[in-house]
Amino acid sequence: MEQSAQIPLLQIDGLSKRFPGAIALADVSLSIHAGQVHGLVGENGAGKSTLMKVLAGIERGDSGRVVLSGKPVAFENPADAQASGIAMIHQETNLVDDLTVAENIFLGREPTRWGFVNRRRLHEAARGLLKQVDAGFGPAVKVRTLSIAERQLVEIAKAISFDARLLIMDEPTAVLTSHETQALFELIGRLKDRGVTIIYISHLLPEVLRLCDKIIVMRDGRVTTTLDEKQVPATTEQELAGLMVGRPLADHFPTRSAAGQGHALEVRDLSVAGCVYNVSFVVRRGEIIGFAGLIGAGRTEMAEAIMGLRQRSSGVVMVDGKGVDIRSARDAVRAGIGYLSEDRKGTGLHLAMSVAANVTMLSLARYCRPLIHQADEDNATRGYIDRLRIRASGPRRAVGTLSGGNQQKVLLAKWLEMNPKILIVDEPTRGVDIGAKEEIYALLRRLVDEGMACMLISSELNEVLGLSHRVAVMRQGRLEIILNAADATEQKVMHYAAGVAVA
Amino acid sequence: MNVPIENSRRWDWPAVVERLGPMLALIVLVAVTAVLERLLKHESHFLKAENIFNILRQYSFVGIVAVGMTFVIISGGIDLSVGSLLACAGGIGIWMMNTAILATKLINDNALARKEYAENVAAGLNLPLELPWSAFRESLAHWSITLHLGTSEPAGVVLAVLAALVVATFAGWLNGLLITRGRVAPFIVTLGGLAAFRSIAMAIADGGEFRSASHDLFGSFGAGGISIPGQYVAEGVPLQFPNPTIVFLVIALAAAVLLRSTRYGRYVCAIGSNERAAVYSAINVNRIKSLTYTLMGFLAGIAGIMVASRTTAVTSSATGNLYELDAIAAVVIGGTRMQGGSGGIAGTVIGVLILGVIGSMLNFLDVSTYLQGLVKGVIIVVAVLLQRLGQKR
Amino acid sequence: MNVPIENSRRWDWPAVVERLGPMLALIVLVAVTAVLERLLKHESHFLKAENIFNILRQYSFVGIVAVGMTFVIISGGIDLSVGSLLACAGGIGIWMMNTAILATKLINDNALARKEYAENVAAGLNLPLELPWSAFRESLAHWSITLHLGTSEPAGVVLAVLAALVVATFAGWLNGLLITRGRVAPFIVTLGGLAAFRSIAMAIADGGEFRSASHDLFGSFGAGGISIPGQYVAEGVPLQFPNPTIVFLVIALAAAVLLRSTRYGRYVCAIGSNERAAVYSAINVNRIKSLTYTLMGFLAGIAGIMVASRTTAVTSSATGNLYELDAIAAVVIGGTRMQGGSGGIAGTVIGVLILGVIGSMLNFLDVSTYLQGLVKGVIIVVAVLLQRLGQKR
Amino acid sequence: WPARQVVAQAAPARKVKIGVSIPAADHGWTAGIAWWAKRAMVLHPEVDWSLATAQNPEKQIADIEDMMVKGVDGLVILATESAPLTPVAKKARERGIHIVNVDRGFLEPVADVFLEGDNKAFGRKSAEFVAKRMGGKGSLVILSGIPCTVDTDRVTAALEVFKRYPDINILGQQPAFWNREKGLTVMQNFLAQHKNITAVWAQDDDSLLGAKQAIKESGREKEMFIVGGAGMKDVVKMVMDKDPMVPGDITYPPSMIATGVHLSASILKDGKRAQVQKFMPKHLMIDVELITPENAADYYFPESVY
Ligand SMILES: Nc1ncnc2c1ncn2[C@@H]1O[C@H](COP(=O)(O)OP(=O)(O)OP(=O)(O)O)[C@@H](O)[C@H]1O
Ligand SMILES: Nc1ncnc2c1ncn2[C@@H]1O[C@H](COP(=O)(O)OP(=O)(O)OP(=O)(O)O)[C@@H](O)[C@H]1O
Ligand SMILES: [Mg+2]
Ligand SMILES: [Mg+2]
Repeated sequence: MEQSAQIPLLQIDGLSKRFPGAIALADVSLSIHAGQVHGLVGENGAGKSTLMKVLAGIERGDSGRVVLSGKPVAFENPADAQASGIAMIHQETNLVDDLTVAENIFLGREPTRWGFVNRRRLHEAARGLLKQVDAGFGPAVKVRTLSIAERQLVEIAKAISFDARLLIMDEPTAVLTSHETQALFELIGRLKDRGVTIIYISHLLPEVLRLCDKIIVMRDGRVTTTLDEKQVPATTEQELAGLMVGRPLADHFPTRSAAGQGHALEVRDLSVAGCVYNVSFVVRRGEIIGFAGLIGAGRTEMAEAIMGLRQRSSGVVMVDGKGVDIRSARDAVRAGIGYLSEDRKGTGLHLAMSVAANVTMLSLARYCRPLIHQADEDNATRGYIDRLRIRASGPRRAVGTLSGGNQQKVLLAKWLEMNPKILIVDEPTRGVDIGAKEEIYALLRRLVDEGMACMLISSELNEVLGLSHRVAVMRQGRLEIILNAADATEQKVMHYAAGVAVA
Repeated sequence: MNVPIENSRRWDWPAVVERLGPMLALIVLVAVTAVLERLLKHESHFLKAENIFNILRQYSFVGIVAVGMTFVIISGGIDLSVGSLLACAGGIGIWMMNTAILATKLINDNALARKEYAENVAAGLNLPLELPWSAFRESLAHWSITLHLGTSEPAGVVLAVLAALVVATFAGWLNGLLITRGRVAPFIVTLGGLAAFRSIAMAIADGGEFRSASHDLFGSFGAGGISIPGQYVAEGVPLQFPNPTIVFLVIALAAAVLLRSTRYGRYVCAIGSNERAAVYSAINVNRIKSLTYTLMGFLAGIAGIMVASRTTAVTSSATGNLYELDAIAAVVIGGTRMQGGSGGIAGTVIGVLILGVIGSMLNFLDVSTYLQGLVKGVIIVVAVLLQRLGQKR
Repeated sequence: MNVPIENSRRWDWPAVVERLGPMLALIVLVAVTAVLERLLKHESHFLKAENIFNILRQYSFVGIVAVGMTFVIISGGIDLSVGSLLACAGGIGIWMMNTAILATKLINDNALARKEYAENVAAGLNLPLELPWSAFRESLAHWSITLHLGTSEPAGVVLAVLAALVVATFAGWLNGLLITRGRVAPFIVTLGGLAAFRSIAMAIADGGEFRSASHDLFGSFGAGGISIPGQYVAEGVPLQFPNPTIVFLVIALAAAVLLRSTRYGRYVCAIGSNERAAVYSAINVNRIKSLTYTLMGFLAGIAGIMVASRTTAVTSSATGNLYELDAIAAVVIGGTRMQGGSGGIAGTVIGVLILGVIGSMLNFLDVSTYLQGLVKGVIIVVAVLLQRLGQKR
Repeated sequence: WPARQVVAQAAPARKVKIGVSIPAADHGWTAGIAWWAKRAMVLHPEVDWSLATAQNPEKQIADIEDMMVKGVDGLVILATESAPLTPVAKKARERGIHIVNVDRGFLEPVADVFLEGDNKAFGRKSAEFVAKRMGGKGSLVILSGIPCTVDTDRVTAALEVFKRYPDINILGQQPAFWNREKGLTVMQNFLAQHKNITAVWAQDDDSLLGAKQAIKESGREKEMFIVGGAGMKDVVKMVMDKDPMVPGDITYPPSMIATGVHLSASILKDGKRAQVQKFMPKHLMIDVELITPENAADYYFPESVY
């Protein structure tokens, strides 16, 4: 592996990419060495995904050249990239809802016998891969019924099924809990031993520092710093964050003030057929209650049930002590409950519509007098663009053209704009860079201090632990326990989440 | 950092082409037609104000329908029933008007028939009782007299308009109901409507025509217009800007505002671009959707009564045939996405004009009867093709 | 951990209802018709094998088209041009056949005309030369003689089939090309086709009909069938299981396999359900799509030549009118999702049968001419409505 | 025909069944057909009628097959198109079903009675009327109908006539689809194109009404006259009232279907089919007649839909 590390597997020279309304890549040059794990970090909108999309043959660079093991290449389409051994896990899961997990994994490469798809072999192969990523569902399941995290696992299984020599992972762990993340890291280890080269994009810096041999830092479409094997171990999270954002960062969990009194939200005996069983809890005003659990713990279903987005088989929801009959998201919003869903692409945003339109989607009435006053809309939106550091040329930009993390910020802005009494956030900081995370945490904190109640569903355990007054742990649709922040430790939570008896 | 982006925004070619595409197509088409007429027929009547106004009048009706269709398609749906509905509404409008205007005659006729029948019975021969007008219609006539509604011609006309609008709006609402509450694909629901509404019209008219009992007043609007001072098409006949076109343009204007700067319009786009997200955003998807189909119905009603006024008659079997296809074509030619989510009224208006020009072109260039379909089809596809190729992928 | 989930999937009622819905609708419809016929008309012809076979024969043609339409719709598209294409292909098939069979006659006729003309010229009067057959057709005739292709009747029939299939397949490929490379909405492209293909047929036939020069042989297939031993519909007339139905069922079977267990089939679903994902998976989306429209064209060609054989003629203006709507209705009634992504051939076959039963029902219950549209529309919507309501949201 | 004898004896046992199969109403005239057919049917309550309309030949074949299944004794058929309907008619005849064929003949002599309106004569006569009225010179526009065999027959016949008048200049020919709206549109375009038009050959009365309105609106009533066809009651009325723009009309009476229905009924109803048929001509040609102010009254049926 040593000598192979000498000649770069992949060489990028002066690559530039400009989109209508944005410059994604400005003269990027870097080299990727075989058999190593390269971390790629940078603020939201720095150009990471775009760079990788160019390598995967999805976008074409405007100028510059890509050299793959000595030969210059210009991929016209994903097929070319795959042919030359490059596979990519996309930031946004891109699966076919109407096909099964197995069919998705091998889409385009189905094993056939006499021209017919050989289902048996298809499923066997898929099952093997699913085991490797330690997924809790079978290959015959329709993807439509999977949760976001589960879809992510399918994406990973799919990516490794190519056994490519260069494997690109764009924020694979954003929605995974530490449990699956662990499995993924082991997998990456095995791949690395097989000499597979890996580019690993993530906003979870501890992961990056732990996992990567080299770290490439991007800003505003440029590569600003490259840390090599020797420098990486010597770098701290703080320093790396500094390199990314270009300014020093404080410890990013603001101190929590005592929760207020009075029940903002009370849930009794909530059940959803097949997903959630008899969950009961209360959220006090000015309190953040975190929900931890493994994938498929049923947290999203629970939230959706509260919002009236899923049929409840039992349970009552009470706001400010009064029972409310919530049959649809409208009822919930009318009752002052907001829900930031975990699937920004599927259920969160209108990608084809402008940032402003998305932000004011819930509060549009406020901008009508009687016609929509677009100037006001834009101003309000600009407020969020600045506050949350959303990288968008303006309020009228189509959300679909924003980078993943920036889309997530727009989604958050949309629900803050509603200013709810109770805010349920499902994976709120998914794909958001630490700089902005800081802002978001501070913001949530401030709102809570002003009396809002918040349910924080997150697969990022330290986020849950860092912010919540209390931590509820769910397992297989049941609420196992609610711990106070004081005695909620990582191990404890993980034990309950995994259902192992506490030592 | 923002500065270059703001700059590069100005050079957003695809968007530019997308916006201007239909306009360009229209201009090219007009130019080509005018030139060809000159070359082939050594004449130039095509560009005469008279002809332009003719085209405008002829396609205002499709235009009004197309405006409604724009909302439907943006919301992610489709409505195939508009042509039939238009005929049904217009027909029923005339039917009501006639019932009112002819009330007395109609009652007398039936009275006579009964008298005759009674005499026959008395005379011992039992021919069946054949009423010249159905009993239901007779009772309506009685009503319209007792309620003093429109036995006079003007009132009758008002009645016609009301009837047409009520019928059409209700039908549209019904479509909406089946699509939202019934969760049946819009294509199927409105395909059913396509068959059903015309069938109702034919059943009422016995397959024949609805003829206005009030030619002059009722007909005056659809055929009339605002005279352009000093311009004449023939001695004593002033050049007129057509009333239907005025209605069309007013509706289009209102619709544009509705679509771009009201909550309703915004929600229509939201539903069309991502329905699930709309549900999660607490939008009352069902209400917006049924509103959209109801609006479509209402506009079909307006078009219907105006067509009726234009021709002072509605042919239950033929009037409005294939309007749905013309309307949809206009919308898509105008740059609205067939899958919904984005689109605009301005484009639709241009799309309508393009269809109008094609229609008149076929005539002015004496395209042979059998080849007209070919030419029309090709031009429509090419018109859209040019727009697409204009944008790079 | 995944036990509850696997459970929650095994009892996936919506899916079950979705699968069985159309079947139920069909059964209900047949039962209701049979009962009503008994009650209202004190007869029971509807369930006679003869009638069942009639329905099967009559709707096999729509059926074949609907099979292709299933692929098109699942891929997220639509094809409005099939009805016209069917007429165009069938017509050209007959035209080619006649050219071949009548080759000698045709050449002689033209020769005579020329002779006459020459004489006229000689005699100093210059009437224009009017050929009974176009020169192009004449040269084709010459070819078919020199190449010995089908001056005999059987060979002529073969030629007809080939011609129809080639024409239709090419047309379908063209649709596909415009939709993929041209990036024009399928609705528009095929709307253009709807107008263009029929227009071509009419131009060739001068608005009239294409009549087979070979009644017995050419007609025997479409009208014939496999006799059921010992069963007679009238003395000397055996009960026959229709040939077209056999073709339809064979095609449907093949299509079902193609859709469910070949890569092509999987890719069609993938594209219809999430095109971007398909692209990322290195699927050649354009190729799959144009394949789909080409297949659609090919099947329209088969339907076309079979209709031609069934009627030994094709009416350029009427044959195949509204087939596109029937086919689409059948597909959606069969439970295929209009937005694409999922659906099945079995459902489509049932959908076709439902349409067939409705059609024949209207006749057997003597539904009044003008109300037939209403009844048909309502039944179609209700048939789908029942399925939907069966599933809880 | 042994099969026939069987039916003939079987007939009196039950009510006679007769099926009537006609084209669907897609313009005024076909609507008139349906109206007249129904009118005629109600006059024979002793017959068990069934009526079906078809928008294309395939549908009509289906209708006729259904009627055969119902075991009709007779059929009255106005074919949407000749050739496609011939095989099924043949099948019916083989089953010994009595066939009255109205207006559009089959390719083979399978009908027991064939009652036809003469489309060629329609075109010829109306064209001659127009040409004479034009005094053999001037400029003319032609409104054709729904493109189909009927239209082709009429137009070709008419064109042959006009060809014989070198001083008649045909300005243009466009399809008006036997439809009022289309007539209006097409005529407007012609008016915009041509400064003086002597006559309009509109072929159909629906088209005529549309064209007439267009001319009125352009204020050029005095310039030209129109001749339509088929004898719609309103148009007949105009002729009757000596409307200067509508000097005449030509019949193509949809009532011919009624004649067919009566024939069929009277032949079949009392089981004497074989005998009655003996005295029945196999081919009846309904002449198309010119309607002029003089004879208009005879062709005016105010209560008809057409
Ligand atoms: N399709 C597009 N059209 C226009 N602009 C785009 C498009 N895709 C990306 N951009 C712009 O390119 C820039 C880089 O986007 P990219 O997705 O590469 O950022 P990123 O580093 O992946 O950010 P994140 O960490 O949030 O994923 C952003 O400013 C984005 O707005
Ligand atoms: N529509 C559905 N039909 C059947 N099962 C479903 C459906 N939606 C979700 N599930 C299953 O319910 C379980 C709970 O999913 P959910 O997303 O709520 O888990 P979670 O705790 O939110 O995990 P995550 O970290 O992915 O959000 C998952 O296993 C998912 O597969
Ligand atoms: Mg990214
Ligand atoms: Mg979740």
